[in-house]
Amino acid sequence: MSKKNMIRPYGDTSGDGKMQLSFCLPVPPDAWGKEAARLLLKNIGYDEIEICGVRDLREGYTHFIAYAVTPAFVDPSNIKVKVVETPVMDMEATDAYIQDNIGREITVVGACIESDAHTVGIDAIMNMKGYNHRYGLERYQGFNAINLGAQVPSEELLRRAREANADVILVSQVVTQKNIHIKNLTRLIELAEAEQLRDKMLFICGGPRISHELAIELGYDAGFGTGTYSTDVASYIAITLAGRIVKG
Amino acid sequence: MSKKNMIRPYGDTSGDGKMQLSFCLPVPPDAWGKEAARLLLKNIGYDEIEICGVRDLREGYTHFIAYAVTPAFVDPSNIKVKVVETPVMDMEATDAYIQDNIGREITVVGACIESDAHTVGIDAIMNMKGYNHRYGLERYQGFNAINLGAQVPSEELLRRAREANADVILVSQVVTQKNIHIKNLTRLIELAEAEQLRDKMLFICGGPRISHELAIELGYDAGFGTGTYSTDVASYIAITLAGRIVKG
Amino acid sequence: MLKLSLADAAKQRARDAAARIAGSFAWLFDEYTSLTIERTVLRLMGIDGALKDGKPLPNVVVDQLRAQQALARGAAIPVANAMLAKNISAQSVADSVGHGELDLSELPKAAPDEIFKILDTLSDQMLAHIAKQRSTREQMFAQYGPRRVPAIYVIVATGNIYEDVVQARAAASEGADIIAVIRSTAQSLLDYVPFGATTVGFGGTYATQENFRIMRVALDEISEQEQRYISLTNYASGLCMPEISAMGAIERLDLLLNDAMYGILFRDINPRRTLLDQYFSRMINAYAGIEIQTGEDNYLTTSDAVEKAYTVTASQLLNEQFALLSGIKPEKMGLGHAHEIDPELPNSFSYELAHALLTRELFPEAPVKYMPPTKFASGNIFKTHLMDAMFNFIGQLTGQGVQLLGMMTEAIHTPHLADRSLAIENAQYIFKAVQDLDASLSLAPDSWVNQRANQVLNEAAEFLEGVAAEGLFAAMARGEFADIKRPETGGKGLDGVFRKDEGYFNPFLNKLTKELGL
Amino acid sequence: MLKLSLADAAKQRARDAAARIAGSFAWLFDEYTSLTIERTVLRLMGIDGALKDGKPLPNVVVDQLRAQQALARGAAIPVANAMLAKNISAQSVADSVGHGELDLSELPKAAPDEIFKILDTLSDQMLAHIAKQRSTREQMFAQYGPRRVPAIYVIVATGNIYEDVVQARAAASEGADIIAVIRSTAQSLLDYVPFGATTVGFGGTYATQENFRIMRVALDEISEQEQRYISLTNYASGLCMPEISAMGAIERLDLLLNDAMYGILFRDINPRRTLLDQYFSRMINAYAGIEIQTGEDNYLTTSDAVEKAYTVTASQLLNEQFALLSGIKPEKMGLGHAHEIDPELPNSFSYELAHALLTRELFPEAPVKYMPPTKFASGNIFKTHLMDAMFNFIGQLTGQGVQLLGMMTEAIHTPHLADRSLAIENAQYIFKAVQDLDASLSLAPDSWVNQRANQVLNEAAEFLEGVAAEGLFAAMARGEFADIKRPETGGKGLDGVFRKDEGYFNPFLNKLTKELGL
Ligand code: B12
Ligand code: B12
Ligand SMILES: Cc1ncc(COP(=O)(O)O)c(C=O)c1O
Ligand SMILES: Cc1ncc(COP(=O)(O)O)c(C=O)c1O
Repeated sequence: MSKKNMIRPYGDTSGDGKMQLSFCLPVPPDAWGKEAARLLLKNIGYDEIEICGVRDLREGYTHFIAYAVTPAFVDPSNIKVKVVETPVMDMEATDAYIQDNIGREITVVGACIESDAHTVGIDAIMNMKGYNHRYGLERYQGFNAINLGAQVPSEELLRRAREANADVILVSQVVTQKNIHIKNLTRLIELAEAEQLRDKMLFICGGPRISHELAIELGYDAGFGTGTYSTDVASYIAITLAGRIVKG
Repeated sequence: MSKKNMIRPYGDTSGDGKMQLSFCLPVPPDAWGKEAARLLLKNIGYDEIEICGVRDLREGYTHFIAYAVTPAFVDPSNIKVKVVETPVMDMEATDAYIQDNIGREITVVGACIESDAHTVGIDAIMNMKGYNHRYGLERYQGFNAINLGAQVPSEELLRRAREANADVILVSQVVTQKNIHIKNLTRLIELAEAEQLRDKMLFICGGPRISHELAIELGYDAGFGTGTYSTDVASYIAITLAGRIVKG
Repeated sequence: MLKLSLADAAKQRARDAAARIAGSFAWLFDEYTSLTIERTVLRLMGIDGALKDGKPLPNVVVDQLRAQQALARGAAIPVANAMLAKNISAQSVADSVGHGELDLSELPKAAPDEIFKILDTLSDQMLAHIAKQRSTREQMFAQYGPRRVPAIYVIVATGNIYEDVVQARAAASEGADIIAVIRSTAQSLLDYVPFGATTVGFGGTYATQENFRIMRVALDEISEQEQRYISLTNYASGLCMPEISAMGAIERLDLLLNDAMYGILFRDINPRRTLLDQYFSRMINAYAGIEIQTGEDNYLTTSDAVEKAYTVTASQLLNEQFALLSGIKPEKMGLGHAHEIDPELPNSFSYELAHALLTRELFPEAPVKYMPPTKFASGNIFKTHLMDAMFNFIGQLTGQGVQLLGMMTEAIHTPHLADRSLAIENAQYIFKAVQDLDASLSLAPDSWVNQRANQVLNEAAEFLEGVAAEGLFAAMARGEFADIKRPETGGKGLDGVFRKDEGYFNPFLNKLTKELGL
Repeated sequence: MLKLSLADAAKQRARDAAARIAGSFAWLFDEYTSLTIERTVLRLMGIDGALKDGKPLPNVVVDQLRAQQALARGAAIPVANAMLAKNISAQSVADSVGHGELDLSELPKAAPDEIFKILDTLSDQMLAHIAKQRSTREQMFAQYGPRRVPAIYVIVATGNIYEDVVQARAAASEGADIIAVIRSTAQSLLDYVPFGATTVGFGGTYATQENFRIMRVALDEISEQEQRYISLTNYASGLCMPEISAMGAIERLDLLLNDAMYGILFRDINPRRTLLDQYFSRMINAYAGIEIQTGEDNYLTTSDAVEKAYTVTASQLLNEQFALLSGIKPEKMGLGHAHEIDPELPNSFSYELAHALLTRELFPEAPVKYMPPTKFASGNIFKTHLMDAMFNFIGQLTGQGVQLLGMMTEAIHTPHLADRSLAIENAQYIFKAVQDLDASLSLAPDSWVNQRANQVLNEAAEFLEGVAAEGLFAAMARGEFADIKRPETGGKGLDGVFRKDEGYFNPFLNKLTKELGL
């Protein structure tokens, strides 16, 4: 396979493969430690390794800063991305779309679940005032938006959604240390399945480390990451629900 | 082989393998481009890849900042370092050592060779005033130090060294783009061999990208990198020449 | 020197309103107690440990008393009674209750003077221990010299106390003055303090007395090595404010995050519960010489830092007045503020300068705690590193008390070892570069910076006067603070607040009131 | 506003001494010419191209004349004579000489007035072209608006002009105002200008007319796309100063590195040669509206930035006076200085502030060129990024004309695409953050910063007075500048300097002298 069309890192000459790295090793900040750093990069597969920064972190650790060349490349024909594919409409258009295609208010219940208290993200999507000059769902005529806020147990979220006869559940997860977000999101879906709610509603999750791909993997209908606007979510919901109504 | 004693990167949990990376790819700053970045890191062999920064560099390029986990490690028993092994003495001790063991002045001729004009490094070693409170070789009683300065053709350096009946040649190389330093240093040694000077003098090179190991590889007696002081070089010269005199 | 000219009248108006607000809670502080206050009493009496299932003995004992409706007199008397009846230590009483071997309500009642005597002895012992920790700290500062200004404050948050120790030692050797062990997510909401050394936390490490001890030992070692006293801090917020203060006092923590209103607003803890708990918690801190730090930064991580700048000032003034009521001296009030302005805003540095100077000048004796950029920290570590540099610049230029260093990976993960080291390098470089710059500069009369500071002060005064008129709880219920509505009887932990009856006795509350001259 | 109070007397003393020094070279400027000056004349007459072996035709022609001892009248007359004799263009004359088909000494001598007429026409044509380039630039600035202050200046240095174009376009789109194509190592020392598009250079790309053209086309495209005029710059230093100025004038470069003494001190080029070449080179720049930039930064990359701060001031004053002699207006004098203080030095920022203000106030109309930290840049990219931020801070705070952005990889390699982008991000963030800060601040009377600036000014005045008394060449020979000894007759290129004879004629020198009102 010719390397010509392959994607490779670029420093200052096409395809030169240059990368910057930084890492810490449990070695002393001396020639021996530096050689350990070089060998590590060699073992990873790098060439032309230049360890340019060596910082003593004390307690037997050293920080290395390096530039090196990777022989690796990416075949562009292997790049497949799962992204939300519905077009994005502004608030007025979405409201009109809902009126035309659904003909009633869509009820959305949202929350930061379990131990997560980072509400800024979900508020950006749901609250009246929105985010970066896009109003949140509360402001839409086509949405009945119920924001339960922070640290809502999964059970409670499902209970409130059932009570409200919700069409959509929005879940936010921001803390990801030790993959706690995966655990929480999985648990919510399992509970929903047990309660036979899973197929009655759209399940949408979001947060800075959430991708659409991950969401699908975890059994959600869609996932939204950093930089999402209410418009993205509202359009997705409206179009997807309209599709289901037509089909269902 | 147990991984227990292996050296692995450390973020916040022993052996977690965490590394920071940054690189630029000829891809757009969108989901497709981000996936290309992720695949590149995957192809290099990383796990738990988190592309956290995506910066549009324009003209079809994107800069990625990432954290990822490498499964690679270094076996400490494989770490071999070639370093200058002579002990380091201060100026007074070196002068006394020369008097006791050599009994005459050592003549040293130094230069930045070929197109290189970065004299600060060699000046730090040779000039009277020295560097970071260590006087340069000119100040030593045991040395006759001749600093030819910048951009000295290799031929001229050898000629001057021959004229001065030098014991030692000091060469500095700072510019390394496209490995020009390797070319220049190799050429100097080849000329010296052709002129049968190689074995008559110590050949020492230095510069920020020079290591003792590289110097040996290129046929030099020793190499000195970033952070070298005159004391390192002076001690090395005195002790090595004394050894040769005893032997020779 | 950079000096604002602040309108004296506005300062006075704002401070008066805050004093009126804080002063209106005598009914709560005098007539109520809470579960955690009673558990604190037990801890101070020497009760520690936990059941196999992790339930701490102070909880076990207090819960038994509560179940028996025997808590209105406080936990001290029943436990002292049991000690006399069984002739055993307070710890043994708790152990027996824990093993289900002792029912505190079924014991004969000892003579009151015997009970008071034993409580007097126990409380003297504990207060002596705390006083000793306090003087140990003072001696160490005297020996090694005072903290730098601003002090370099870094967090460790691996979730594992033993990894935390490695990271803390490294940071202290590199120049950190204060180590904060961040708590595991949502510990605030636990109505107990976990027990023992812990190795699994999320986004932080559990605050436990044993963890406090392990870290204190490690830092004492480094203090000696570096000939610099390394301070330790943790969080006394949430449902266990006074218990954590007590643990901190016992284990010689030097500072504690301890905000009068944080729990209400940012943790949805009941307003009465929070104000009551903070009152006792701060008395302990005052006696232990623990510097409190308040959480005004939280207003700005949620709301806009320019528009809502006055909420920081208002909260600082309230925290000051509540702290004074608990006997905390101005020089131990680490009032908070934060560098949270959008980096895209033109003149973000000038805004920050105005706000930072305002805080310094309103509270000249306070070791103000300055929080780094977090909200606008992004996955672009290089940019975040620069934002932290601007923050460090202002910290040194305006002489903040404590600089809570920002990390370039703020938006990504809790700090790796190298992240923290780079943060310290950043601060050390900037602090040195602008070391005495302040002395060369002055603020132009009628300068934008001065006008901005006065504007924020005025907004704060107006806001506080409104709250004073309406009542703090009413204002909170209406969402006047941080745009969050917190009704007086909502939130977690209200059922842990109850009226004291006439026979209520809390030896520590009484002695501290006296010792602190309240 | 941050404003120094500088002692007027010291300013005057320093400037007078510099004027005396620069004024003492009339003998050199009037009576001598050099190889590169004559090659410049040929280039301006329209001769370009090179032999197969790379030797440029201007060199071929001048070398033939020189070998025939026919250069003392200048190259213009013999070439014009050949044009008349053969009835061909100047280029064809050069081509024929290059092919060995023409011996200039063997041609019949045409009538002087015919020679002068043809030279008059040729020089008018070229000056008209240059004037047109100048007005194109002026129109574009008028249309798109002026450059920001400080302007964002970045380097490209891949060694390959086509990669340079990619990097330059990207940088300009991100916000760069000025693109500098760094020259390949040691091009300074070539006594010719390479020809054609080049793809192999070390640490930079060869300065050739074709490379200039390629880059100018690319930047004109981006200027239109961004609706912002993107300036282009290169280096007119070394052994070909006037040739590069001529090429820059022809291809509409907007700025040129062009220092009166850099070649002497930092390239070991003969002192007479350098001063003579810079004189003519700067006249071309003046006429072309090219902003010159001087290389005072080089003093500080070699010597200590605090101890030798005065050498920067002294050199700026000399560059100013030499530039005035060549007809350059103050608003086109990009006098240099640099942020090269050891970051370990306490108050490094205050030192820089003093030095930066001094330069601004001594040369209020000059678009001062401010160079970034390089010497103390280390392999620690994170630290270097911060040093660059402090540099950007001072650049904006003191309103420098051109901010030559530092790159975090300064100590490692010539910039990668991402390095440059991060540098621009750094500058844009800091510039915006401290946008109007200057307006709020003033300098305390008797402040350290003010004292430091006056100290440096005094040292410079004293130094220049010493040099004026001793003579510039004598002072250089004694190593008074940059601690390097440069004897008047040492260094490279002296044999390329020769006396004009009576019949010497240089149509451009004459016309420029007139046009510039010298
Ligand atoms: C603000 C903040 C807080 C505030 C939260 C206030 C509030 N009301 O939300 C406070 C101070 C309370 C806080 C506390 C803590 N925090 Co915090 N915090 C942050 C901070 C600074 C910003 C987060 C933020 O608001 N971003 C802005 C919003 C708009 O972006 P977003 O959340 O990504 O949301 C967008 C998208 O992701 C998406 N989205 C998000 N959710 C959803 C949901 C749906 C359905 C959809 C469609 C889209 C969507 O759309 C949004 C708009 O575009 C980050 C650091 C950082 N700069 O990112 C740390 C950070 C998230 N916090 C962190 C931690 C660890 C904590 C604590 C656990 C620390 C501790 N031990 O005390 C506590 C506990 C909180 C808890 N129990 O969850 C870590 C998480 C580490 C990790 N990866 O696991 C971070 C990264 C900081 C760090 N480096 O340590 N924090
Ligand atoms: C100062 C400097 C200059 C000055 C040099 C002045 C002078 N008289 O030396 C000037 C302005 C002239 C200059 C010019 C150029 N420079 Co320059 N310069 C630097 C700079 C900023 C510092 C170098 C320095 O002085 N370091 C301090 C000394 C003390 O350290 P050192 O050299 O490493 O020396 C120590 C050790 O290495 C060792 N050592 C060194 N030599 C020897 C020899 C012996 C025998 C021994 C024992 C030890 C020894 O001991 C020394 C003391 O500890 C670096 C960037 C940086 N921060 O490193 C760029 C840098 C080296 N320059 C660079 C370039 C490209 C150039 C130019 C080619 C640019 C151009 N195209 O115009 C020109 C051309 C110069 C030329 N022909 O060589 C690049 C090199 C890139 C690369 N890796 O190839 C750098 C890295 C900048 C960059 N990022 O682009 N430069
Ligand atoms: C006052 C205060 N307490 C505690 C915390 C820590 O959060 P948690 O309530 O989860 O312990 C913070 C964090 O911002 C705080 O500001
Ligand atoms: C005035 C001046 N000219 C030219 C250069 C470039 O170096 P060279 O002389 O190798 O072209 C510099 C670099 O610092 C400079 O300052």
